[in-house]
Amino acid sequence: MNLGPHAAFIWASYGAFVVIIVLLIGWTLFDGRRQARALADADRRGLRRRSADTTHERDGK
Amino acid sequence: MSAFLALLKRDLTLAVREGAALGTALGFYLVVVAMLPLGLGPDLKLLSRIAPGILWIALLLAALLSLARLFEADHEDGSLEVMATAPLPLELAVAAKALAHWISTGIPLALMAPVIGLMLNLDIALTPALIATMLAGTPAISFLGSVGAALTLNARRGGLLLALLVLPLYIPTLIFGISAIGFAGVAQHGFGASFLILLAISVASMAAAPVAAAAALRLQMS
Amino acid sequence: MSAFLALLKRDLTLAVREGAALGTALGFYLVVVAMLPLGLGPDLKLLSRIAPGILWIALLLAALLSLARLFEADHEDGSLEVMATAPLPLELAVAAKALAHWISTGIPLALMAPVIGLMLNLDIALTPALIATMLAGTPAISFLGSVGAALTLNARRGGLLLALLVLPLYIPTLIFGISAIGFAGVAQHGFGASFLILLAISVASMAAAPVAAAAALRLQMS
Amino acid sequence: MLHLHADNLSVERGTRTVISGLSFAAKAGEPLLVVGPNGAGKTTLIRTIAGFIKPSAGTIALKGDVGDRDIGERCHYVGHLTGIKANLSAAENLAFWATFLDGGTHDAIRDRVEEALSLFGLGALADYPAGLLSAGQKRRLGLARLSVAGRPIWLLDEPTVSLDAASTELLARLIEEHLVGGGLVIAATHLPLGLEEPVYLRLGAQAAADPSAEEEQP
Amino acid sequence: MLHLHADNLSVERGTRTVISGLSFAAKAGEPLLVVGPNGAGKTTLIRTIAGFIKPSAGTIALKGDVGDRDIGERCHYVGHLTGIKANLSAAENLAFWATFLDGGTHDAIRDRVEEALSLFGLGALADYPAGLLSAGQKRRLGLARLSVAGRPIWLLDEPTVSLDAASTELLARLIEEHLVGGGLVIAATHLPLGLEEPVYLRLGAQAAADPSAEEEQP
Amino acid sequence: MNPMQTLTQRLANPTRFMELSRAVLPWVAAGAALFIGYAMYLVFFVAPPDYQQGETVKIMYIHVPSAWLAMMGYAIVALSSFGLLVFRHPLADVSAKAAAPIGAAFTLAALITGSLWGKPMWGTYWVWDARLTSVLILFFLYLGLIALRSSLEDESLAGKLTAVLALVGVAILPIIKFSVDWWNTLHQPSTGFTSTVDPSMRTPLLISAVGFTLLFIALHLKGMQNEILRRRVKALRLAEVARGDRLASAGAE
Ligand code: HEM
Ligand SMILES: Nc1ncnc2c1ncn2[C@@H]1O[C@H](COP(=O)(O)OP(=O)(O)OP(=O)(O)O)[C@@H](O)[C@H]1O
Ligand SMILES: Nc1ncnc2c1ncn2[C@@H]1O[C@H](COP(=O)(O)OP(=O)(O)OP(=O)(O)O)[C@@H](O)[C@H]1O
Ligand SMILES: [Mg+2]
Ligand SMILES: [Mg+2]
Repeated sequence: MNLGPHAAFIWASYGAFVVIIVLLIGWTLFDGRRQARALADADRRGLRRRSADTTHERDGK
Repeated sequence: MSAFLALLKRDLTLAVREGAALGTALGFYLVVVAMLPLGLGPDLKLLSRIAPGILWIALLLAALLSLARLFEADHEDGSLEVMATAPLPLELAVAAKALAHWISTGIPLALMAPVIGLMLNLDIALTPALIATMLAGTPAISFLGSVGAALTLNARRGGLLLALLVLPLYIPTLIFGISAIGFAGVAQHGFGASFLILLAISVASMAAAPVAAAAALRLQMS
Repeated sequence: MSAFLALLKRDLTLAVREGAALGTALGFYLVVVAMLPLGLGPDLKLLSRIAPGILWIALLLAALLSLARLFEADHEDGSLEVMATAPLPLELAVAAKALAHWISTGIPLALMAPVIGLMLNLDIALTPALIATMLAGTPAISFLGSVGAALTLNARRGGLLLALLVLPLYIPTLIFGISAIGFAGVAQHGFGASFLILLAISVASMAAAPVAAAAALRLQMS
Repeated sequence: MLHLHADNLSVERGTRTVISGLSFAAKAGEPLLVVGPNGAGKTTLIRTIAGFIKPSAGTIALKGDVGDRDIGERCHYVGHLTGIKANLSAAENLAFWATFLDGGTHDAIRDRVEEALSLFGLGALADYPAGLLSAGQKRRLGLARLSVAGRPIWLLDEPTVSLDAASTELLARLIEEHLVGGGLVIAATHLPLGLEEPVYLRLGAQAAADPSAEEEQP
Repeated sequence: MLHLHADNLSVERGTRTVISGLSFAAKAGEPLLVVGPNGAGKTTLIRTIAGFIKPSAGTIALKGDVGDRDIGERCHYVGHLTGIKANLSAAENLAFWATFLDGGTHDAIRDRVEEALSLFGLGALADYPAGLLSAGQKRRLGLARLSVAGRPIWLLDEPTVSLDAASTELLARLIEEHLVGGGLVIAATHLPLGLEEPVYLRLGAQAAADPSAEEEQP
Repeated sequence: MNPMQTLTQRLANPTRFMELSRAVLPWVAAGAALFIGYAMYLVFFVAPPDYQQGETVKIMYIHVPSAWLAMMGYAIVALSSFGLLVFRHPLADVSAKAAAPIGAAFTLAALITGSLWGKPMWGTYWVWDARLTSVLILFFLYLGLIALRSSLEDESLAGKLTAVLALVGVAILPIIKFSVDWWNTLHQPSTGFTSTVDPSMRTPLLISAVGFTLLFIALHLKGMQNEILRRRVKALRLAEVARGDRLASAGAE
């Protein structure tokens, strides 16, 4: 492919564009994983806690 | 005396009694402008050429940073809440405060500009044009800035954030302020057009900004 | 890990987690520089000539305003008092905080400068010199600024007053920073001399500023 | 005669519902005292009535001889903060609020201000910068606002904080005068205020669940 | 054994002399509780001992097996503020203070932090940003600092504020352990703290003038 | 019940939104990949060079979609802000928050690709004309939105104040759009690509624009999902902290 005298500018702009888009997609996916993991963790703790709660209350009564 | 005037008078009285605020703003203006020849080298021709632009930008910064506390005192001591339950709409109360800021800070800064301009070898013939454009443009600075001050009332990082939010809004004022001065050196009629646009921007922001600022304040009282 | 490193690490971690602080400083830098061509007119030759000076002054302002909160959080939540009773002298704690500010704000601002310089049509050949001088000069900005931040800890009107106090202290850094860049365009050996002076200023302020800042902090704890 | 009706009111703060399904009525002439433990939502309720906070459900309506102005503009809100400027004299502070809230000629305002200041025992301090006043004196100056501008509804949030016994007594008299004149008073408080026949509105889970709490409260 | 002696101490705040001619001694093993009405100067005294305030007259001296470090560096000062960063997790907060105040290897610090967190009932919340904790939990995290770094002198200013009964009990046990280990504790407080044989230091004009006040105080 | 209302109500409910968006997202993402891939094939192997600009016209196929999406992003932020302030729509804040960084990224992309196109075309990376300056201001507005939101402690207040700022800034959109017509500048005027541009270049451009718009939508949906999850995690953690407090005090009694 011959991009003429200004090939460097074309490659640079496509390169910069790809970097921005890849960062954006990558960060969004990473954030999604992170939140899903945190939610799973919070749910697990919540369940454990709640069951701990009930035993605690039963013990108390 | 109407409620609007009462508030205007109170803020002006406070500005006079707490004179340090104006002093700090003027000092900042002076220091920032004085740093320029140090940064650019003492080329008088260059300096006098860029003087109007520098004077405008430094004025924007000084006015802006002094706006950071526009609502803070009234917020901290509860006056803002009383104002919100007064017959005068909060929008007009905001307008009175912004107007007081213009009178107590905008006008002195505009009047000081030619004096400070001497350090930049500003062409003395430009003094009337400089003062006129600055007086016409500074109301927009106070009023648009009041929106930023209201938005950042509870924010950490006051000054920097305020500048980031508000400086972009100042760009039209800056452009027409400078172009008016530029014309003043050459043709009187170009000056007139830019000057009128500057006035129009000020009037428009006097009408629109209080609405947004009052909305931001109301949100923060809830 | 020593106490000094622990504090440095904590402040850097906080800077990363509260990333918006750096973002705000970079945004401010960008906005202030972008206003200049609007104020001076789009004369590319003129712009590229004054670019280094403008980049330096805007960097001073951005770094300075971001310094306003250097001790504020630690003061408000009581950390400062605990630090004052630690084996590490308060002077070194101040130094660790100023160093963290330099790493988290000074370095990114210095690295951004050439990119922002593109808007001012800065000569790309100057990039290495610009970055080198800024990296050498910004420690002085963080350390001298820490004195101002300590002095204005309890003052209202944070930003403006801080700038008024500290900007004059920045003048030597500014002068030698710019002269180094000026030489970089012409003669390598002039650059070396200015650059060394710049480094000397930074080292001197790293030694002296923490003493003054710690004294100011101690006074405000009593 | 003025009535204020709240119907099935719910208010959220952050993500929590602080007040839920609350209904009550306040009548002119009868002081309504809002009581309850810390964090029960007293301040929240007062600020909701004043219009600062929008309820998430329910309505607050004013009935009686009302004009078209909303509740906010027909009430005096006196919260924890006094709205006093340290760099204005006591008289200037009060004159500003009189003009701002009510208006009138210069002379009329001066007279009202003088009267209010001497009523609150601040006559001798009229020309002092308000910054020099003690906490209790500042508080009284803030309350003097009630008597320089007439408003039918008074919303008071812990009005007796930092007041000494004599001033508390004075405030009670002032409230009673206002009630006799057909006014409406809603006050959040931990103390009885010394009013004659107050109506209590109890907030907070504990107060509702535990009837014995009623004795503890004023 | 450690002794702290204050001799004829006077301290000024602004233009007032808050403490004048005060002498007292605190011995290791005996908790010294500073009591007195609001504004009596309790906080002022604690901060003077910690070295934040320079007394206008008199001396404070430490006797016993002391190195060359001054009092400030040999004490834990726990005031009204907690020194907790909202954006660090509870464990990170504590690990920072452990390193900063005492040092040690990474592993040693991790162990100490874990132990302290579970001691104060914060084990489950170790990895949460401290900003999410409630006021009482933040307070406990602040107190946990006492047990991650060893210091012979503890200066506590109203340490039980926002603590519930269980945590107050825990704090008392911690203080007693520290005393048994030869430590020195000086605490300003309005409550008895649940300690066994406290020594009281009474401040304030009323307390001094009116001996009956002694019964009222804890 | 009228169907319009049910739709709004369904969308207003974050749980329903999660279900719907989870179902839609893969299709949008796949569509984006397809269109972008096809557009890039056309750009690099089919589309001819411009008779005036030569091969540099290839930059157009990413520059113009980026510029459009920069403006569309702000429009989404502004509409969501309006929805939040006026209708108090629970998802509006989530939408505004998620759209801002994506819009900012496309604005940055438009600025960078434009600059790199400007050097060969105009001889400089940057000129201070109305179009370029107004896009730069748009970028500043995005930065301001993000900075303001992140410097307020109270999240719901932060959302509302940011919405006020977004509505104040909305004047920038017409300025960008018409700046080329109001002031003569170096920059290409908006043509709408209906008449002047040759179809051999118009088709790839349109396909590329559709592809990146789908990408924007996919990222926006995913970002909104992430934000909803984040809020749930925070609510759960707060609940756990509160429960810990209650247990502690119950244990003490
Ligand atoms: C940093 C510099 C630049 C910026 C910020 C910029 C910004 C924009 C924007 C916002 C649009 C969308 C206009 C609309 O839809 O109304 C646009 C379109 C366009 N730009 Fe740029 N641009 C830049 C540089 C350039 C350069 C150097 C060229 C080519 C010489 C160029 C050519 C175009 C073309 C052909 C369009 C499509 C116009 C149309 O809508 O018909 N741009 N640009
Ligand atoms: N801005 C806010 N955001 C979130 N929660 C809040 C806010 N303001 C108050 N709250 C919470 O709402 C509840 C009620 O607070 P409110 O101030 O109305 O209580 P109160 O009855 O006035 O208490 P007090 O007797 O202490 O004055 C409290 O749990 C408080 O923490
Ligand atoms: N920085 C200061 N400047 C001037 N006066 C001060 C200052 N700090 C405290 N004071 C005054 O010193 C006196 C003692 O204050 P201190 O805080 O020591 O009292 P305290 O015994 O701790 O009271 P409390 O029980 O309310 O905590 C008070 O009258 C207070 O007003
Ligand atoms: Mg309350
Ligand atoms: Mg105290």
